[in-house]
Amino acid sequence: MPPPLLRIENLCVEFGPSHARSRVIDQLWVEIARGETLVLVGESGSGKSLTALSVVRLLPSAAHIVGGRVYLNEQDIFALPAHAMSAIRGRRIGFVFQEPQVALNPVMTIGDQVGEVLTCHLGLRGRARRTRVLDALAAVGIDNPEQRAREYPHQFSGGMKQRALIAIALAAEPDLLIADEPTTALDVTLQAQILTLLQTEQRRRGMGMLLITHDLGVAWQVADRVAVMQAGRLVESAPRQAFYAAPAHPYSQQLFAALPRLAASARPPVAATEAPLLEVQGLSVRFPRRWGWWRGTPDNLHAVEGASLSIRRGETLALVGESGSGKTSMGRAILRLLPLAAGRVVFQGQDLAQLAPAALRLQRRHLQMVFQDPYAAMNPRLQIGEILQEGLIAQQLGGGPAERAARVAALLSQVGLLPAHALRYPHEFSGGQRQRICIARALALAPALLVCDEPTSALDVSVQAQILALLEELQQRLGLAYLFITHNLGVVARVAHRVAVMHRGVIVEEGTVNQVLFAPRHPYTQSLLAAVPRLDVRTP
Amino acid sequence: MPTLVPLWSDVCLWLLVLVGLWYARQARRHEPLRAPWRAVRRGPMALAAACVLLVYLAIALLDSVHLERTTRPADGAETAILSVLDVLLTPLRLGVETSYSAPFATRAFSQESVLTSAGRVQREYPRLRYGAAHSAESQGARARDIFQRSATGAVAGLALALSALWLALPAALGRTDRAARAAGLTLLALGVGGGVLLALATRYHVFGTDKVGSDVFYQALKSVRTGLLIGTLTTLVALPLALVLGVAAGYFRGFTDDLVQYFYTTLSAIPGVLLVAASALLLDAYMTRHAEAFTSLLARADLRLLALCGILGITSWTSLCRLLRAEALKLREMDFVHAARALGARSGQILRQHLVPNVMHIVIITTVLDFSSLVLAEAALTYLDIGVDPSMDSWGNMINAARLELAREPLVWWSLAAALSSMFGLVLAANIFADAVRDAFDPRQREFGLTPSAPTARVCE
Amino acid sequence: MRKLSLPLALALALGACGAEPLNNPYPTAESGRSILYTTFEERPKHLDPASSYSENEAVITSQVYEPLLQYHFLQRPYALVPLTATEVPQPTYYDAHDQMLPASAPDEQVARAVYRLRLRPGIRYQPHPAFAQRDDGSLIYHGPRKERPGTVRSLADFPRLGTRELVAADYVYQLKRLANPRLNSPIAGFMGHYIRGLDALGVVLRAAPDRSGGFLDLREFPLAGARVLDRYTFEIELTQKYPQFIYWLAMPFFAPVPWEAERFYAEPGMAEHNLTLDWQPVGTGPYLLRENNPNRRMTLARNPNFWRETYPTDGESGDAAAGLLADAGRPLPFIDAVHFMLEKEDIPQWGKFLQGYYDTSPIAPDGFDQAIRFAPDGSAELTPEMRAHAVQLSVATQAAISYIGFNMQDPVVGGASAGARKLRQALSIALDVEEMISIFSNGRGVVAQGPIPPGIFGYREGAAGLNPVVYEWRAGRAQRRPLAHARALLAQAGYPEGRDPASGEPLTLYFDAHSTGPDTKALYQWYRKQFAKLGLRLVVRMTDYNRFQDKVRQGNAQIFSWGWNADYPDPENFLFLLYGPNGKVAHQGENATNYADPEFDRLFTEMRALPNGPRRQALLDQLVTLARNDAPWIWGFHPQAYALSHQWYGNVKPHMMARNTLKYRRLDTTLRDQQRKAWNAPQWWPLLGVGGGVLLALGGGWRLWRRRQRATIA
Amino acid sequence: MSAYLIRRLLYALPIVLGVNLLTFVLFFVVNTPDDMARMQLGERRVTAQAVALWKAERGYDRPLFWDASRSGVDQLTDTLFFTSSQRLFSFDFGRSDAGRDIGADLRQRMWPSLAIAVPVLLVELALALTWALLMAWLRGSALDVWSAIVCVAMMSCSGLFYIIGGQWLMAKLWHLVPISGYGEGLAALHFLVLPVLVGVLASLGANVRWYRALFAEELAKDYVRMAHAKGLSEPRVMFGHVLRNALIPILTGVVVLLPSLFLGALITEAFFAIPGLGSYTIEALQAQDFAIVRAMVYLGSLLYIAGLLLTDLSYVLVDPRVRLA
Repeated sequence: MPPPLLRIENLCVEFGPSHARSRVIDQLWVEIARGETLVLVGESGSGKSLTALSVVRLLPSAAHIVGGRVYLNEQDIFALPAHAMSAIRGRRIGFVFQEPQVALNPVMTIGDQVGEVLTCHLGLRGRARRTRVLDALAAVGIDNPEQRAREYPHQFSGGMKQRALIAIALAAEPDLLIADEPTTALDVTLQAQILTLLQTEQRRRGMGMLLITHDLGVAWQVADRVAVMQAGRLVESAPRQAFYAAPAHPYSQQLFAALPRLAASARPPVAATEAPLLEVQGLSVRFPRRWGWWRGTPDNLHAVEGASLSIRRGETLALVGESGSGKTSMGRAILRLLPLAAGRVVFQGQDLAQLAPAALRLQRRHLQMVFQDPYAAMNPRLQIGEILQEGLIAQQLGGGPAERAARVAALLSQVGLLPAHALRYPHEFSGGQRQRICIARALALAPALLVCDEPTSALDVSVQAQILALLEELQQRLGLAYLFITHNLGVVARVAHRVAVMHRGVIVEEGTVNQVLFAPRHPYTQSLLAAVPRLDVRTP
Repeated sequence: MPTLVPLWSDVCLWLLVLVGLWYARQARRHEPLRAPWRAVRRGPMALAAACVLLVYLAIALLDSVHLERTTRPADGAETAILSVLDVLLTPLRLGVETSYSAPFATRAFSQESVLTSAGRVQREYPRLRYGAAHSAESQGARARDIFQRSATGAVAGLALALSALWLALPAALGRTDRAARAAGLTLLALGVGGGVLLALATRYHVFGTDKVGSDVFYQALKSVRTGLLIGTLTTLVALPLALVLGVAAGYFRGFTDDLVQYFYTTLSAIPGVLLVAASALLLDAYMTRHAEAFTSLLARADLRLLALCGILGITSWTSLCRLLRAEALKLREMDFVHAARALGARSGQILRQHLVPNVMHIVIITTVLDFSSLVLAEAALTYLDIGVDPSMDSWGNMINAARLELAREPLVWWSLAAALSSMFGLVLAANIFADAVRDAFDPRQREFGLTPSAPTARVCE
Repeated sequence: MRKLSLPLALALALGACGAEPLNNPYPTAESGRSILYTTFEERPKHLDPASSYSENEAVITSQVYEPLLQYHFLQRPYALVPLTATEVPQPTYYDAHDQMLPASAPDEQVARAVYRLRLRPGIRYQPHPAFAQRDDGSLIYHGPRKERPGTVRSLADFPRLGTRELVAADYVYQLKRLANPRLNSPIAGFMGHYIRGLDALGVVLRAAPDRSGGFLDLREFPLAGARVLDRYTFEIELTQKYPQFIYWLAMPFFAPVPWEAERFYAEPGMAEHNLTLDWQPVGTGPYLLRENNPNRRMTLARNPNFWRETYPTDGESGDAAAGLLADAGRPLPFIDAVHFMLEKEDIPQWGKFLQGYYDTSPIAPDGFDQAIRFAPDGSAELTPEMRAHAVQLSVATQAAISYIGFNMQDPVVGGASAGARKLRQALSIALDVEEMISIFSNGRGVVAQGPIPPGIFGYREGAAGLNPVVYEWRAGRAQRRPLAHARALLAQAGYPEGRDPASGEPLTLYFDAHSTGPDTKALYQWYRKQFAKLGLRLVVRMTDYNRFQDKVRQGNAQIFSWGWNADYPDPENFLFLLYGPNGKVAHQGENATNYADPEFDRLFTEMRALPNGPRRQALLDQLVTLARNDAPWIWGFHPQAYALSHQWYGNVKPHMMARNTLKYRRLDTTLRDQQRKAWNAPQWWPLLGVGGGVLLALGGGWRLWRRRQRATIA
Repeated sequence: MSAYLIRRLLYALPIVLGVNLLTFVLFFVVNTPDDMARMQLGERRVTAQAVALWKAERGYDRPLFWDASRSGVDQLTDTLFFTSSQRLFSFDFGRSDAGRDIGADLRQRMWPSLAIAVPVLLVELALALTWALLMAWLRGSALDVWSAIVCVAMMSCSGLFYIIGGQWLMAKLWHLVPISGYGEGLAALHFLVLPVLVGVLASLGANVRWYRALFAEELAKDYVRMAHAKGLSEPRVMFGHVLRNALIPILTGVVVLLPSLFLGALITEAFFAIPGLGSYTIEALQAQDFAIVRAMVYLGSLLYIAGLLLTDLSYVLVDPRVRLA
């Protein structure tokens, strides 16, 4: 058996200042063979990214390697002097980072950023270098490379940047490619393209590849072998088929269980007996790129254009679309957190768009919102109790302090937290708990409709499942209606009664879950569905 | 019986102390406020600097309780209104020689004509009236005396500092970590240094005397209050303006924003020094027209100081306002502000509850950062004759007076040295402390301790 | 700090190309030339002799313009000698019926006083474009002709220069200029009392067509009191007897101004570039103003057309021994050029003097100890360091007085009541002027016993000149009366122990002041100390200069510090400061305290018209006694001017009235260059030290970097 | 681009107007023309008539804002405020109260100010950048820590300290440079060494720390890690990537200062007798020559606005991401 391309032996990494160090990677053993793709899976904070950075010795200064060895082709990388590492990085190990938006130097042309690698490692200059740069760009699927090489990162779209990053990583023909969450920041359609690109290049060049992801779907698509990390330890490592057929470690099983699947919805549609709770007609939202008379004439960005939808009491309507499709603007416009350019928002028989500010304030108690990022949605300076009481005070509900405190306690237990938590501050809670608090805040005013804007996308899969369950339970108990905004089709299948698909500010398709997910009519919906990574294996 | 005569600036300073105490109380109760301060407290340098600042503050506070004696003092030279510090330092205050004398000198710096017993006029270096008056004039005796006194002072200071540590440290700091050790050492050093200085100052002029024979050490101590007042009260003036206008502009945008931006762009377009100069002239005019309102010199100087703070505040609120506006623009798009609006909260409530608390870190950072530059600005402005009243003890006045002394031969260096070093001590401590505060409050965590922002243009250079 | 190597290299390069000291502030080309370097602190506002009235302006105008008379350079007491005139004129008096009167005629009889003045022929103006003539005698640069250069920024843009002989009409022309309201002559109002028709001319000129910026030809307007008799002779006629008038004839107000110059500067485009008589004088004096850049320096250069004035051949006894007569009879001036450099700060000025870059220096109060110490007998002498530099010191008591005034209209300190007078007297005793001189003027002053300074007629030495209100004569010298005496006076004034009986509080007095520089704080602290000696409370009302002036003018001040510099060496010029009709508030005169005493005023008018003599002395004694007793001033002191100059600067004899003395001075430039080099050897070691430190730090950095590059993971 | 410029210039107009109004109120309402006249005419033998004349000569005898005795537009235009503003707007600074042409003085005194300010800026920039780069490069080392301490100490010294100390050491003790003064052309060189050195030292500490922080901020960015991951050597990363990005805020920070360099350094110029605009301002303040002060304020605000404009433009030049819309 040939020696492995990369061997990580007993890697231990600690983090933090000298007096308060914590171990973030503990006795990690990993091997990657030539031509093999190892996918390292784990939730946030499991130490998978630090593992990748340790291999190239680029840990942040707060992290320290306290033990272990890394061999590349049987060469001890850790024993090399610091300056010799530059001959390894880029040349022998290519590295693709997670955030293409910030990983490229903003003031350097793409061509130069690719060419730099060639000059540095292969000593190429002038015409030779230029040819290689264009080749490299063309190889990762960038059209018109002559033109593109002269452009700056900000002129590239997200997917193009990620391609450029891959071109840089591959430019000097490395033996090993490390890709750290290469698709997390991208929409599903782009994700599929990038994964395919990585896979083809890896196969073509016979490289080893270490791919890091939190998404089991992604792992399924590209992995030869899957390794699972939890809290700095490797808990399972197995070939792909074996892993997906029967994850051995309980943690792996837990991950699988929490994974939303693109499956037929089991939820019966809500009966159309009464008038819809909310009816939106011809809604448009425009953003002036500038404002004020002396700053020039407004130049509008059309975020939502003539969108219509309706929701009944107790119903969940999922609004699906990729980033920038206008779904968040739509949600906020319904709550009149954004000014409407046109359209009617009829809620409980009243057109919100026509309401005066005072009347609107009173009406607000019936419509509430849950935000995407539970970390930004709460004022860090307020205690949970104060946060939950804010609406009561603003709407002059809930009587005196004692009654309000009782209401807060009730709300907290409703979302599965303890009444004692009312005295704590947001930063003392985990992401999932915070999202529960946000839901509690929205429920404080006993609304009829909750607009949930990607309430789970910032959370790990296991937590995501809990939140979805909570929302479902609340709907059943309180008869809430949800406008559920998401990009994750797997989630849609689980929570929604009906689905509306949004593309470039326009609702392109609407129907029941089963209709849209399994018999899409609009080409955009079709392409969206085609790009979702599928785990076509038997679930345990 | 002495009665309390509060000057306006005293009132302001004590008010500020009360606000500080109130803030500390709030901070102790509210974890989000407390956490960054805990981070500040963990830095050894910061805590040591804080100790130094506290000593300066204590001096300023002692100097900010003014008493009036109703009984007529025996010595006619004594002015009626005195601060507690003046009373404590009575030997320094009254030990006035005729003119220059060097530190620890026994004789005056320059000759004077003296009538000898024979009735002849003679030029000689006269013996000082107060400086080293008790000790023999020989070199050895004086050195011995100085050593003995310093030793006594050091021991007394050490004892005092130790007892203070014994009482205060465990309670305030909880545990004896590195920072607490540094603070303890600083306190000990300050105690010993202060003890030695005070023990010597009663008998010697430790920093010499100035042109009219006043003790320079005493002047340097009195200047602390001026520097501190300028550094703090200015922010007090600038803060409400900047806070209200900046946050409102950022939150409401539109016309409010245009108006506020217009205001501060216009104000900051005017060169600061000229604005200060023009306003200083205005003040002079006012005082002349209302001369009867300022019966005592102290009240005049005091009002002028307050006015200077006001003027500096008006010229310096713009940069803070700009920062706050930018921050408010960011905050208004935060989800929790949207959430509050969705809950039906009024604008006023949103501003008060969500925006203002979340820009306070900027306010605190700016306040501590501006402090040192304001102390330095005072000296520069006083040099330009648009600073504090010439009758007021201030480092600017000391430097201004002392710069002529550099041309003397032999050099009269002590006045300048005393002013510069005591100012340096305060500014250095303030800078170090400000750094720690910024690191603790700035959400962008940085790699290392010292992370300044763009230096604001200094007034003088 | 690393870039210090740059100035180092620069300095080495500079040092290599000439043996000049590195810190020489002047161009290399100037070394060895006969140029006097001195300073000016504030830019002169007016150099037009009609409007210039300040000391710093006189330093320039006196070298450029020549009035009719001048003070003798060496003789003491000060004596007038002719300059452009052939002799010092004697007035002829006429009564109302045109009858000639004797010189001793009483004031009331004199209706006209006529001064006949005769000029030396052959005096010519400095070369100047205003005089440039064509062959036909017409002036080139007058009127819109082609010859005018296209762009005029300075006088150097005019290629052609010319000159003209000085004639009597030029003096008359200047007399008329005094009346020109546009020139705002500070003495127009004052002289209007005396010179016949001057006021009337002013009225006429005010009504004259206002050609803004244009030339108002004064030759067309007659002045009754000035008549040109022939090319070199003219008469000035006064409406009353005014013996002090001849002193005015020695001032630049009475210097000639050629009409061509005024016409020339009135051309369009001149005033915009500061080409006016105020900035570019045209005179007959020994020097001409070559460069007037008030932002940096003003340069005087030798006037090539200067008439052959010679160094005086007679002087005081002792002048010959002091070498002051070595140049007797030689043509003036001796120095080629004078550079006045702008120095706003004392320290640099003093430093440069010590380094030999200024030839003369006043003594800054804080350089004083370095330069002067007092001999056992109390007289000033140079310190050893100064003597090592062979610096010369000249001391002279100025014809000036610096005093503390009480506003006589103030209800507390003013008025003729006995109480107020005693209060003033008590304060006069308490305020220790000797200490003030010693602390704030480094002893450069003579305690004033009355308004008349030494060297002026009427001043009395010793016990005879003692002010008995404040001093007593003990042990052969004047001694300040004890504080107990002052306290007693205070009690008599109604303020026992300094308390106001009405309130029981200490009496509060107000000192009105304006900031005068770094010493201000110490000074007013000192004042408070003085008043506190009597248990009084003093509040210093500080304000800016404008408002301070305003307060005094409106009589709102209470106690203030004031001063006077004599216009001419006559007691009248001091006592008129106490003359009632000169009151500041009522008459906008120079009597700042508004003192008004009928007896004093009567005696003053009599004294004013008398020639110096026993009768005048007797009157002066009475006047002084009256003033001392009323004590409207705390008499303060007569400042002494201490001037330092280097050994290479010759013919130095202080003169407190004359300003046109630069022409007598002499320079030894060889000695100057030698000494400058000797005193200014540069010190290189600090730069090497700094450089070494930087290199060390960089070396450390380099080693650190290497170590980091070689690091492995253990 | 030109549309943008025009818009910015139009925006500047109300600001200039505001500045003008504010300074007018400060200088004419507070300090009345009578005060100025008395100040300028000197204290001896000044008559009320002379004051009136002085005021009339300068047009200061008109009412300040509103002339009720006139009719129509003249009520507004025949006032001190209107006429003096009108002159300022047409860049006619008029004559100083002492009678000199301010425009000519400004043109003359601008150069010495620049002769100090520009070298200070350049030397300072070079020195601070090098030092900060070294600190960032050797971050965390003793050199870094000690440099930071030295910088804080340097910041904590009063600017007056550098001036007084520098003059005393360099000129008086070591005879290396003239104590003060100024020369024309090349002769100015050795006069400039000390003021420039003082100017550099006075702000070096703060700038080094700022630059060091900018470098540290850039170093923490992902593209730097990316550059390392590419295998670039440390110097290449520093100069090719970090420096280039950090220079954007530094350069634009410098550009905003450029116009104000004309205004000179107040105290430095006064102390070293440099005949620049800084000392001009101080002299005017001390002499209460309000015509000059007003001109300087106006000039200062114009230059400030120019600085803002230049900053915007320089962003376009150095940062490919920014375009003017």
